[in-house]
Amino acid sequence: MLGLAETLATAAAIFGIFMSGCRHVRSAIYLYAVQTALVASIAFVYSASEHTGPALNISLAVVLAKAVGIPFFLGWVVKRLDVRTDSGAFLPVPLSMHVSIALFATSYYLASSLDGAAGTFSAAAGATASISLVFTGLLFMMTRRLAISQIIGFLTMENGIYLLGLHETRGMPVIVEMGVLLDVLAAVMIAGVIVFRIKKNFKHIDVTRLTGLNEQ
Amino acid sequence: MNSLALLTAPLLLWAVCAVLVKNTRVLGILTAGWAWLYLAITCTLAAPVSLGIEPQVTLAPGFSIDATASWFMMLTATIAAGAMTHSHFFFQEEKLREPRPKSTHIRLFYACAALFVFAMTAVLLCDNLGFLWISIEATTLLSAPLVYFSRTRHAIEATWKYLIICSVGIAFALLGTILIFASSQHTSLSAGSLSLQQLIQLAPQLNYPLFKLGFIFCFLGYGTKAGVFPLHSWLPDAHAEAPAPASAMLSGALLNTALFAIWRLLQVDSACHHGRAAFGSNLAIWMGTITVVAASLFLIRQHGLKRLWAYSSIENVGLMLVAVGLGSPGLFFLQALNHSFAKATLFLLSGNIIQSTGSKHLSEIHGLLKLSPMWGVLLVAAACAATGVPPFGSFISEWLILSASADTGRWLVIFLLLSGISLSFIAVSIHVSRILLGTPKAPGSYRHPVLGSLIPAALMSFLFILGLTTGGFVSSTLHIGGAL
Amino acid sequence: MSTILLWLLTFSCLLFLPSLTIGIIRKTKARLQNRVGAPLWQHLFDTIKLLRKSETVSENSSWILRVNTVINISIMITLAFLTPWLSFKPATSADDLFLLIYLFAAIRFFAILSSLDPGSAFGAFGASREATLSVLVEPAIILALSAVALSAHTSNLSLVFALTANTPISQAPLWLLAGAGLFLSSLVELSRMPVDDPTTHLELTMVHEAMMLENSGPNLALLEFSSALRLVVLYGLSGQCFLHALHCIWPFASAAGILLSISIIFALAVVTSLIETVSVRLKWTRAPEFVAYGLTMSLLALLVALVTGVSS
Amino acid sequence: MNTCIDLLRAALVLGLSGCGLAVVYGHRFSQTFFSVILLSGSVALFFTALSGWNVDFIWQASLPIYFGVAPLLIRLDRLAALFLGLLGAVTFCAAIFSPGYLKHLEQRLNFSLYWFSLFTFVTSMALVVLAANALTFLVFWETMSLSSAALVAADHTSSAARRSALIYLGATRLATAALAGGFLWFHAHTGSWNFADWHLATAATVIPSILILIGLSIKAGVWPFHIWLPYAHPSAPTPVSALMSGVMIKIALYAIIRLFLFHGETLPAFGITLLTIGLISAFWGVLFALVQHDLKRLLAYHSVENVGIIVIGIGLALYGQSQHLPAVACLGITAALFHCVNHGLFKSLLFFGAGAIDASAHTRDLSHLGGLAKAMPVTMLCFVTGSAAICALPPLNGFASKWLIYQGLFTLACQTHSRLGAGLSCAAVGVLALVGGLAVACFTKAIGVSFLGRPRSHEAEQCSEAAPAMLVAQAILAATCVVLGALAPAFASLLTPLSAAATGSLATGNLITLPLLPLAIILSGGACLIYLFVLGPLRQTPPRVCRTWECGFGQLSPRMQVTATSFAHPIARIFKPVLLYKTVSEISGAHQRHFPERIKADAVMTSLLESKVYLPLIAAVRRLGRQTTRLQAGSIHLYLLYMLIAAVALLIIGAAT
Repeated sequence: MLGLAETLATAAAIFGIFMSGCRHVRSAIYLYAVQTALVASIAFVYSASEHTGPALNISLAVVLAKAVGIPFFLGWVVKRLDVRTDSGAFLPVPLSMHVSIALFATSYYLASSLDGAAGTFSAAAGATASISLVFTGLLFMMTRRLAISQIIGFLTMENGIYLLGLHETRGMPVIVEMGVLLDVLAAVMIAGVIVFRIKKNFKHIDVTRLTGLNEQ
Repeated sequence: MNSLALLTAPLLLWAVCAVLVKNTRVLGILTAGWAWLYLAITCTLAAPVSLGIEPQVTLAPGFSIDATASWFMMLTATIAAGAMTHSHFFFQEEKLREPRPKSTHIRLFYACAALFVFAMTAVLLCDNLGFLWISIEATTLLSAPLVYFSRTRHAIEATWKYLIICSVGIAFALLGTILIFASSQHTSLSAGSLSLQQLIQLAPQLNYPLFKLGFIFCFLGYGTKAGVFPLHSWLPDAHAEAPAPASAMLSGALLNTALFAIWRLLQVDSACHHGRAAFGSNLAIWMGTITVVAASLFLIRQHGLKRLWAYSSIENVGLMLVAVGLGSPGLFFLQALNHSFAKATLFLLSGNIIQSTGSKHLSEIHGLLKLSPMWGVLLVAAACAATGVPPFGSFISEWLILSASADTGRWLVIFLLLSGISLSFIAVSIHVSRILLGTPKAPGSYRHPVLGSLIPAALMSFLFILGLTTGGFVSSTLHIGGAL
Repeated sequence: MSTILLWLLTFSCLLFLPSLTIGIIRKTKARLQNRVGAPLWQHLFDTIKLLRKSETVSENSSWILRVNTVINISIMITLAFLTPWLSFKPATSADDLFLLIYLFAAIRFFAILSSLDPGSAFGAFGASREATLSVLVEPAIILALSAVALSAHTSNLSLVFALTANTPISQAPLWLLAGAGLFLSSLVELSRMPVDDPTTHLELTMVHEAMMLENSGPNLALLEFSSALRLVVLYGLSGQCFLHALHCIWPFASAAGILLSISIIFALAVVTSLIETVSVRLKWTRAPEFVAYGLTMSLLALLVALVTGVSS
Repeated sequence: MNTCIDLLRAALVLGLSGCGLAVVYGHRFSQTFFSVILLSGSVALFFTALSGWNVDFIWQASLPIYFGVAPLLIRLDRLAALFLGLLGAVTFCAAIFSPGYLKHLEQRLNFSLYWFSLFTFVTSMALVVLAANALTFLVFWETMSLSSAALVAADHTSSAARRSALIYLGATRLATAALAGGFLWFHAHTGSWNFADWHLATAATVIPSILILIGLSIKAGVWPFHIWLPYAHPSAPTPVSALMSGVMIKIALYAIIRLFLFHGETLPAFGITLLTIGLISAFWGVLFALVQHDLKRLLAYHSVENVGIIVIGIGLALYGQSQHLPAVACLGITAALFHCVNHGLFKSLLFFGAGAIDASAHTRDLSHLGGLAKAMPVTMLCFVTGSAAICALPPLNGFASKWLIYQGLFTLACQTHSRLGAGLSCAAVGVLALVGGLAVACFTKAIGVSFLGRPRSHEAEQCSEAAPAMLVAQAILAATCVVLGALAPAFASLLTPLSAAATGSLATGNLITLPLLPLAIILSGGACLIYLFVLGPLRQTPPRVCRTWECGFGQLSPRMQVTATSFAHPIARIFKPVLLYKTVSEISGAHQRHFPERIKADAVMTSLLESKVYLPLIAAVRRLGRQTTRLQAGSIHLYLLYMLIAAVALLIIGAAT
């Protein structure tokens, strides 16, 4: 069963890498949804296989909220704002995908060294995948133009962290888990509202052009 | 459970009021009332603890008031009460200007402010790293609408940056929390724990490399929230674009709570070391020092009035972080107390000045001493208090921090701190003298409402009295001698 | 009893020597230039005549004019009593090196003020030059005197210049150098030839004379007398140094000092007239160079004093 | 003892109530009202000093007043009493001077702020003098600095005053930082905040001693830290300049004396350093004073000179102490203390004179003054007295203290076995003589150009004598200068116990052996007699009044008079390498050979220290600031990158440790 969890995690990381190479916003959201679903299914796997894992209902909530609710919401936002593609700001899109692959490799290295430090990882693959997801999310945030992409990047990071939590601790206390989920949801909602505001005031949601506040 | 209800009731009622009451004038007065009531309740609950009558008050499982938290609770409540009272005058004045703020915006502001105070209090109360994380994330989410209040382009930009950068930071903190949780699973408590008390007890058994990793990530996350250089980038934008009462709360209360989180973590870290020079405290001291120096350099070339105070806040955060790193809650609180009051005054006054002169650029404000001497004098006094000049208490708290560093032989830190403090004083005095002195540009259309200076004056006079008595009264109460 | 006698002798020297020395300088100069020259006592006659004349005062001048004169003369007379410019002057506790220097400075202070008083550009330029020269000369004089004082371990000049029985011959260079430094500096201080020409009639180039341009009658008489007195005092001081140099080489009885100390002033007066005959006035911008020679002598004297003094 | 405490309490209460009243009624009550409070406060202070001369009392404030780690600790001993007395005396005269002077500033000053700051300033100065531990000292030191900075900026509509205040604030903050560093170090090493437990300038405490010395030197205006002084003093209203120059910078010197001198062993290097720096200060100050044409700026540079002289005295004392030459140490410290008092008196007198001119002629620029002797004879008399005193002309007080310095140097040269000490002291004698000559040149210039000759401008022509109260203030100070000069031996023997305490030796009796009083009587008596019998009223023929001799060129005009610049030109030319002095002339119609239309000549002087050291330093800091602010470029992607970098850096650090 553990082998299954690691396979799923690696798949999630690979979907993350695909996402970072995705020019279309909508496809990125789909890929995010798939990736989240994979992460959530790992929670299922753990809760099914071990007693220490998160409760089933939590995993269900996570799946519902993250893999279904948020993509729907984002999709709606994208539709309303009528944005289609995000061409990337500092890194051409294909190249950012290659950087993600490089980061995956780095994650593998980091995970194995962490493994030595922590000595708790059943295998390096899960940690690799989760660190890779964090990196990919951060890279996505740093290289994309659109505000909506930054939200997606943030959510990807969040996924990575969640995955790491799953791998490492077999789930946090229930109430903490719920709180985290609630916070993430609220963050996405508020960010969505502000994205609308940006569109209204600036006529675009390109954050590379939001440089009015500086010290020059 | 009763006292928890007592504590949360005014805040929730306040939020409910904001949703229900349509008339913003009435709402403003009501809000101020709730805020003061909240302050009164906080004081009755927290004072016994802070005076050492009771060791701890447990409100709910995982939520309790200990000594340090009790001081910060009262501070937060005071700043909130002051800011909310002032915001009534502020919005009344704001309504005379174009574009007039909509009443729904003001109501949203009040509602979020109530919940924001709630979240900040939660940070101080909780004994659980998970809840700590949740509360801090909540403060970000609830204060974002405050920053966003004026809906101008700059406000939106600032909100976006605030939200995204703090969220990323907080994500790091989550990572750190998970790692700490993992490290606690290597102890006799194999299920792991996030409770601070348990972590401190278990400290010697923790898997230290993992804990250290977690600590670093938490430090990054909460440091972002506190505005530690180079994670501070959101801070000047958010503080400058938020309406004055919100800036006062962000600077006077929120930064303290973020640092408070770091302080909680450091307790665990130093427990791991049995008081030896711990990694965490060294990290905090050095990051604090770097922050002070960087902020003082930022202060040299400033254009915006509120941005100036924002960088000054960063400088003070650096100092507080050093105090935290030195492991002295008394010092940390003393610095926070002085800074919060001074900075709240400065932001509230700056709001008034910006309203009256119609400009937030330093280069366009002149001769304040002629326009309204009262504000001018208050501004100077508050700037002095913020930069550590006697007779204000910040002088003594800064001196205590330096002295504590000297006693541990950190001369490089002292050198850097002294240069940073001096440089920032010089920079601030250059900017303040430009605003204050000289001939005003257009005194004709200038309005300076008397009520606008009520809260700043009250805060400053409190700070002044505090400054004269800091050493004696306050430090004996805070057991600073013992903490050093 | 003998002290009173010595004081009387000093007083009479103070009254008559200045005019006589000026007379000697003028007479020698005239003879060297193949002229007959005025009588030896002409300066005294002039002074008495001026004292009886009426006075012309500039409309711009203030009370400084009078204050300068009276302070100048009273300080100069006091100085003449305090400075051991004659071997036989009885010692007092006020014969202090630094007091003397600053009394000279006081004279200069008021002299400069009084020449600025009438608002005349000539007087003012004289004053400016006087100030410049004094800035340069004051260190030279003080260092020369300190050098000799250092060797005696006291700053009371009467004690320094007291002729003691066995002075080592090794001290001769010190006294010689100090004397030379003092003499060269006095030439500048007194606005004599290489720096200033006391007989010039071109107001633009004058230093000392320009400063007295607006004084007349008794005012002028007192100032002239004061500057003559200054001349003998300074010559007397450098003369004392030479005397001591002589004493180091060839010890003589202190009784001889009375005569020698007066005659050496006359000798220096002759040297002055010689210099004034063979040399021309230096260009103003080169005057500091001449002062530098005086300063060099003083510094050398000090060096000698330090080397010999510290080792002893 | 009790009277002393009562008086001190009265003085402090008066000072604080002055602060309070000024805040509330500053613009309603007249200047005279506040001056009277200041006056009574200063009287109380002065008598505190007098009655405190023979007591040594320590007082610690009771609880809520506490500075965190140390109590408010006050100690009134003889040394403090001396400086307290000086403060009282100068404040007394400033209070008399103020109402008349402030009249011409009525439109420009905010009196609430002015009086508040002034009362704070004076009170905090008194408390700095009394401070017995580092925290008390530092708190009131900061208060003193800030209130004086506020006073410098009092005339805040002028941009020059604002700039001066900022320069001053910057300098003073750096001073505080240096002091703080030194104090912290001492506390870390001795575990005590009390000055009495500290031993500065010993081999074990070189670095903190240097830090403290730097901090105090900045405030005292010692070369090379004197940069703020010529800016701050001219900009402040005159009573403030008098207090700042006369007392405040003395307080920094007082601290040097207190901290460095009153405990046995010291390193000779400190003495040598102070001696050298004092010499450079004296020379540098007077040289720059010479080429100034703003009267108050000129006086400010003279403060640098006089501070240098005092520092020479302190250096002598330190060196004497370290070489076990009690006579030298005794002379040095007496000279330093005496000169502190003297400079306090005559410098405030001179500032009052400059202020009276400013109030009457509305300018301090020497090129617009002239001929004030007729309009302001009393002011002139006082100014001349002050100038004579600062030029150390006997028998005034300046001479007495300078004589002590000379004697100290001379004794050192005679007694020391170190060739360095002997050589340095001889060089010092020469440099001091040079400084004396320059001072004479400078003050004759100042008096000559402002008071003598003919008026150079319409304002100068319209001048009238200052108000009687202003004259009284000046006359008191002038009389004090004369009396203190004539009675110098007695005053010096008053100081002997102090110097004995510092050097640890027995009192050496009378230090000033010169009969200054008889000298003064003889000089003045002789002058009077000569005036009466030769020049004055007893003559039959009154003097004939006519035009100034113009060499037959026709009527002289005021413009033909020598200016301040041209008077100083020959000397400035000699010291060209230090002053970077050059003349700039502008000739229109130069092609017409001998008949140009208009010639304009001016002298330009740049301060080497300012242009080569301080400005580049400030520029470097500003550049650093600009580079730092570039970080805040506004791009959120960049900010995220910073976070990533910070994360990576912290992880690396975490892995490394």
